[in-house]
Amino acid sequence: MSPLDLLVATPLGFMLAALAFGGQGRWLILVASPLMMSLAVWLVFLPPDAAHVVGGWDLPLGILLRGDGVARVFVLGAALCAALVGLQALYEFSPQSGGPSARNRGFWPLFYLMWAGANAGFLTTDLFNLYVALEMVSLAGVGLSALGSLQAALRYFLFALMGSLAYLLGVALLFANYGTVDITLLARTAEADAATLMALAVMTGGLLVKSALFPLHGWLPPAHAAAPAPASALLSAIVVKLGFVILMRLWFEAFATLAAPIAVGLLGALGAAAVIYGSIQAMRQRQLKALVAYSTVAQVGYLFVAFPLVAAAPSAAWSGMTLHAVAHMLAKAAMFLAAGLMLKAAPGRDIADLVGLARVMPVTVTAFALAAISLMGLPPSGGFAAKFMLLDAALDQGAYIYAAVLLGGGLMAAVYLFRPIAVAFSGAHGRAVALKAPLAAVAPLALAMCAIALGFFGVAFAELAAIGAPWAQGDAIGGVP
Amino acid sequence: MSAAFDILLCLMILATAGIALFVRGAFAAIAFFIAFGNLLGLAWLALGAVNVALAEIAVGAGVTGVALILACSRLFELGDNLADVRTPLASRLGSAALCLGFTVMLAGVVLTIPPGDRLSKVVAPLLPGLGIENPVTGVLLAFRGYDTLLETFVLLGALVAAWSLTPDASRRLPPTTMVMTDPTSRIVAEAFTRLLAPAALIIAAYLVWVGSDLPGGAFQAGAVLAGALVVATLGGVVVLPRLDSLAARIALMVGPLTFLAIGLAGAALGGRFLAYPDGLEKTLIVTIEYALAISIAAGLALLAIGPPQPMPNNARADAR
Amino acid sequence: MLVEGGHVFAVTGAVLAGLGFYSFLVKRHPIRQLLAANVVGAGVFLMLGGLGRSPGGADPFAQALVITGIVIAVALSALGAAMVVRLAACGDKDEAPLGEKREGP
Amino acid sequence: MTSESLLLPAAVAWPMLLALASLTPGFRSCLRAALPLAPLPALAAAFLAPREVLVNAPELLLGGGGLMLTDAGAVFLGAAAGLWFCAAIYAVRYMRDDAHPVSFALFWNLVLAGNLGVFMAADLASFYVFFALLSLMAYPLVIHDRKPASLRAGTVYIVLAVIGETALLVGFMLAAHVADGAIMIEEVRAALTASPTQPATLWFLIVGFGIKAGLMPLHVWLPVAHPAAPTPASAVLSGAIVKAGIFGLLMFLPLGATFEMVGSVLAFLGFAGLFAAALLGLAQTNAKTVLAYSTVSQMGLIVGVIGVAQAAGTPAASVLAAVALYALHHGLAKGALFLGVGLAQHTTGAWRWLVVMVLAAVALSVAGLPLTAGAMVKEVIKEPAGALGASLIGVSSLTSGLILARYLFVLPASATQTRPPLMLLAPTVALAVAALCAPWMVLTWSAATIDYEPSDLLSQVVDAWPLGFALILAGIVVLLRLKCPTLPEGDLLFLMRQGLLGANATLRRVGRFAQAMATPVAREQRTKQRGAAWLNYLDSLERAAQGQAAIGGLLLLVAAALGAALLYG
Repeated sequence: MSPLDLLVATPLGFMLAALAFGGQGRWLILVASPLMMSLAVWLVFLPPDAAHVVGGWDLPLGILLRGDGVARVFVLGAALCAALVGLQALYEFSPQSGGPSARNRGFWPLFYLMWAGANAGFLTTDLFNLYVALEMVSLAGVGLSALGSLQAALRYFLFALMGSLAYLLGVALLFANYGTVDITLLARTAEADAATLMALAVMTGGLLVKSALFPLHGWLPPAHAAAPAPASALLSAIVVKLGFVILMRLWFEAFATLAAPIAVGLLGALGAAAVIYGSIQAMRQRQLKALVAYSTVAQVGYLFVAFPLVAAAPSAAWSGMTLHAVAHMLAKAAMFLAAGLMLKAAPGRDIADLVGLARVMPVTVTAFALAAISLMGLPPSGGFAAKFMLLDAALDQGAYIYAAVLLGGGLMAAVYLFRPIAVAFSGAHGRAVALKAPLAAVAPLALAMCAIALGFFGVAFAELAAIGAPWAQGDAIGGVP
Repeated sequence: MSAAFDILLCLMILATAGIALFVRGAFAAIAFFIAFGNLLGLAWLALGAVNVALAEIAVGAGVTGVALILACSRLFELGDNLADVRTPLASRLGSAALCLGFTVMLAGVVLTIPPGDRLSKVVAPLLPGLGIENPVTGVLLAFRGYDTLLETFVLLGALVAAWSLTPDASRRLPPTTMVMTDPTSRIVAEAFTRLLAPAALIIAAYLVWVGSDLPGGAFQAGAVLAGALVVATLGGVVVLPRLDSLAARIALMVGPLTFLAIGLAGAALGGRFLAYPDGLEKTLIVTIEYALAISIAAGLALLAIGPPQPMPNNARADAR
Repeated sequence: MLVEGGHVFAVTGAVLAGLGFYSFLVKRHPIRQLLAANVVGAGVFLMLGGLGRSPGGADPFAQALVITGIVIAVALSALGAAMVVRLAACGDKDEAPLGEKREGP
Repeated sequence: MTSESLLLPAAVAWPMLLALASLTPGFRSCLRAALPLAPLPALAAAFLAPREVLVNAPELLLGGGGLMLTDAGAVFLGAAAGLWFCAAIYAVRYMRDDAHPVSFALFWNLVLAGNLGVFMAADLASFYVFFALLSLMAYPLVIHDRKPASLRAGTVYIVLAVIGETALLVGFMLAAHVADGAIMIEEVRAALTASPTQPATLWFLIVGFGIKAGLMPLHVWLPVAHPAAPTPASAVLSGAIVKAGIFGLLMFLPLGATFEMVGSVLAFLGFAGLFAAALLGLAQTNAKTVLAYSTVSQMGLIVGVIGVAQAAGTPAASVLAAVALYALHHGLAKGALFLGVGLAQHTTGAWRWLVVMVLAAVALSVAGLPLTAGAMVKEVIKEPAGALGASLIGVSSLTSGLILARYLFVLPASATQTRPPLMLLAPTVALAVAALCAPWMVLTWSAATIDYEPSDLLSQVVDAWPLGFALILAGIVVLLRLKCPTLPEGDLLFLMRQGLLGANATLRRVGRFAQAMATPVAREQRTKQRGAAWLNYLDSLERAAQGQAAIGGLLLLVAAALGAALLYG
């Protein structure tokens, strides 16, 4: 028994159990959350070289599961998010919540499916296995966003379908070319021939759709804005990150030798454009959830701004990039949950409707504000520590444009995130009505506190994320085709 | 000779695909899509991949085709005539240029890769250990059993997602209210079903059984069963159970559950997750395949039929 | 040389993928787009099969990947079709739209 | 590591613990009562903790840093802790009927932790984190009463605070870069001193700290935010928190090296602020606003001195000690004066006269009355200020005297209560006494670094002519019942707003004129469209990104671009 298997098998078991128990299946989360958390912690404390092939079938036939640093931090982050979002959903999707019962029941199996898929994706090194994991997560994501708006879910579905097909096309080319789809084997044999380059290009295109990088982000704002709060939280926290992790594995491990600086620079430029574009759109939104959704578009941009920095000098930027991803995971999940609660209490969905909310639900607004601090990259928070590391790397390399984007993005985030907070604190006579569920604010607050606390453990995090990192094996990344 | 056949087949595939993609009428498009699927099946036969041919014809063309046809007829009933909005010429030209470039590049890249069988030399020596002879089954259920396990959950998840779209009011209904209304065709379907159903059951059982040694297996068997179920439902012979009924739940879950349990048992007995204990490989694989076939049949049938539809107002009045 | 291997089928697969992409771009109805996506998928699979062909038969590994892919494709297509139908039936209205006031437990 | 050195982490950890505790429901009843406990470990640390000993926890933050108490830091720490302690006692009574006790206690303790931490941080990361904690968590204190005016003040505050944080972050990153990745403050300062090619770094640092210290023209938040907060919070904002900015400048500016440009600009801005702020403050009617302007003025003095020292390359040691002493006196005195505003609200009759006497004594000290602590610290700080600076400081007694007279004049009155509550009176008087005595005590302790030779009484009295002049002026104003002109709070801010409104109106007028000249309807529509054109463009961009064509087309385009880049890169 190893957490590498159990982290996938356990949520799948819970999915079956949730289906079997029907209406009462929602209580399973009370068992699943602590169980999955302990599995994730177990994974973190495995010996550094933890890896094995499923069923004992060796490569290139079998599938290698590997608990490297990236897998560890992302699995842990996803476990924190999913466990707390699940607890919140226990309230959100209860029969008393008044939603249709099909919706209330449909949530749980899809939730566990997404969890299993995300873990499977973080842990595997097999590109085809990643395709299946990607489909699990996308399917669950579409199903969850359909609980809010069908129109948005259908658009997301078509985007995801095209993204998957592009990725699959790349996998097919790679298999035909190399006879293997394992990242560790490809890293050894990859050559810069036409098939490989085309495979990398189309796979990256497909995965950029999944990770919602500008200009391929079109599915994200409507789907996030309409979905129920726990679903939006999962979409922003987990779905988007899986695409990103696969891209990390492709560009910095499997094809590290092919990653030409200009191509990595293109990704960085798209990231910078995403930061600016997402921030501007977020500033223009009138609805709270739309604002938070565009903030995800901007924050995803940071992850790709880090790409050229990692390619040039991995050790510092690597921890900044992973830390940013995990901090965003936690903070954005907290923010969506808090926003969901705030909108339930507010008379409408606009930011202007939040007047006086801080009086009615101080804890929820505090959770929102704490999450905002991390997203703005203000200290002491995970977002800050990540920005600090990235900025350090950018200045080190003389990449002043990226440094300016990092800082400017933080300032713009402060502008658009401050708006709802200021409105919530203003006005004594808002029309908000307190929710009769005092415990509902626990999950967003806990997530936001985790995002803040992450800032205090920057060094420990960096050490964890560097376990088995491709650049730690002595080879420099990129630059030399 | 065979080369000429290949080329002819490929041209036909391209032609049917072109018609399916660009013909004006939606039903015609789907009809050609099914034809396209069958031709693809032939292509797979020509490639020597009988397993895929079976899967393509049964699942790719059959089940997808049924699902799309049903969707189209429901859309027609709802007043959506699937009219095609013409995209502006500029946008079409741009798209054409983009896709042409993409096709040329892809074809060029494909020609740089020498065709060849890369892994059967690796697979073959491992098969005797499993006690089965069909290498594809070996890959699906042993070497890449993890993929297959996850994939069965994708199927289940798609079903759950589709059903959670159902409004509560129609949740109490069986999966479809669409039964052939024309009496003659209904009698034909009924009679056809009574003949077909037992045959399908036998074929399915056989396909699973031979699947370990000859082409066949759980997916193909499941698809055949699903086809029989769909026809029977449309003929009004069988009423599919509701998703929350016990029978449906057992049928859907038995496959994934068996697979997962055997996988975990392998890990618990000291081996690896999804490792089969020595000597029991074939028994376990066949067990999993039968369980999977049931679940796949139920899942594909329910997916193809689609979730229960909210009845239009006049239909509801008729029902009273 | 071109014909001996599976190149014919692989190139056919590539053309299918291109055709499917084009149809996806110019067709506006989601059912037609689903159809197009299925053709792209079939093209990718055919490419995989064609490039896995050898005189002795087809690569079992590639066959297994294709079978897995076909089943995933059918699951997604059926879900997509169900969504389109539901959207046409009920518009974009859920029974409990977001923002509707609900009392917590 | 001795047990005394554990006082340093305890000094910041304890308020944070109390902040956490204020969130637990069972603790609510004794929330306010626990406020005075928070700064006690810091007070003990200021006296007992060993100097120049690093206490670190390598796992936290970026590792390698920690906490360390320097001599100057100890003076700042002691002053801040004392002020926070008195203000907390005051708050126990003053905030008795407060509507949000939890939020007050929570953010009070967090800001306290940040404020104390700044004075002890030994590395860049912890300094930055404490500084940000201080800046950002003070926002809820500013808007505590949730009145529209406070919310506006809070917005100004948070905008400038975030800009300051960003500037500081860039400054720190660049500084660490100059220091080859070292993050200990001492090494960074040494590196900045050694490399005269890094003025950009200094400018970022100056903007970051200048905003906090109320350096003109970055001071606009201060006259609106300090009065908006509840009185005890105003006291610590003006007395202790502003000092964090000064302390930052002291820690990071490469004093001892000669940066003429940077130093001259700082000196000019500082001394200009010294006079301009005092004059602006004269036109205010709210006692707390008057005090806030006085703070800007006094901080201008300190920054001016630092600037002169920077320009002249005066060694750090003498500047540090003198500025620390001045800041100590100002912090305690300003705290007493702020608390006095709330006290005066509760007092009439003879008690009021007593209170006003005490406050007047403190005010005179701040203005530099001979023989008081204020005169002594001014004398000490003239040393590094150079000749011109010294005479400016001397003259500034005039404006300081006037603005504090204005303060005493606009002190609010109460109609109901005659006897002040002890819990309000005691901390105010204690602070006043501390302001008058503590600088002398510190002077005796730090005799090694400060050589203060009191000149004879006569020359002191003669030197104090500006103060006398100020008193005479104030007397004339009172006797003739002249009225000061009044100005809105937040001078520049107000001007900016007015300017924008004016510009807008003018533009509109110009536009209307142009429309009248041209054919009316079509032109009007076109200007409207053009005005919103880029917004429309953004909308259509987003529609395109969400549209059907984007689904496949953009994907292919991005993939093609990537492919080309990979091929030719």
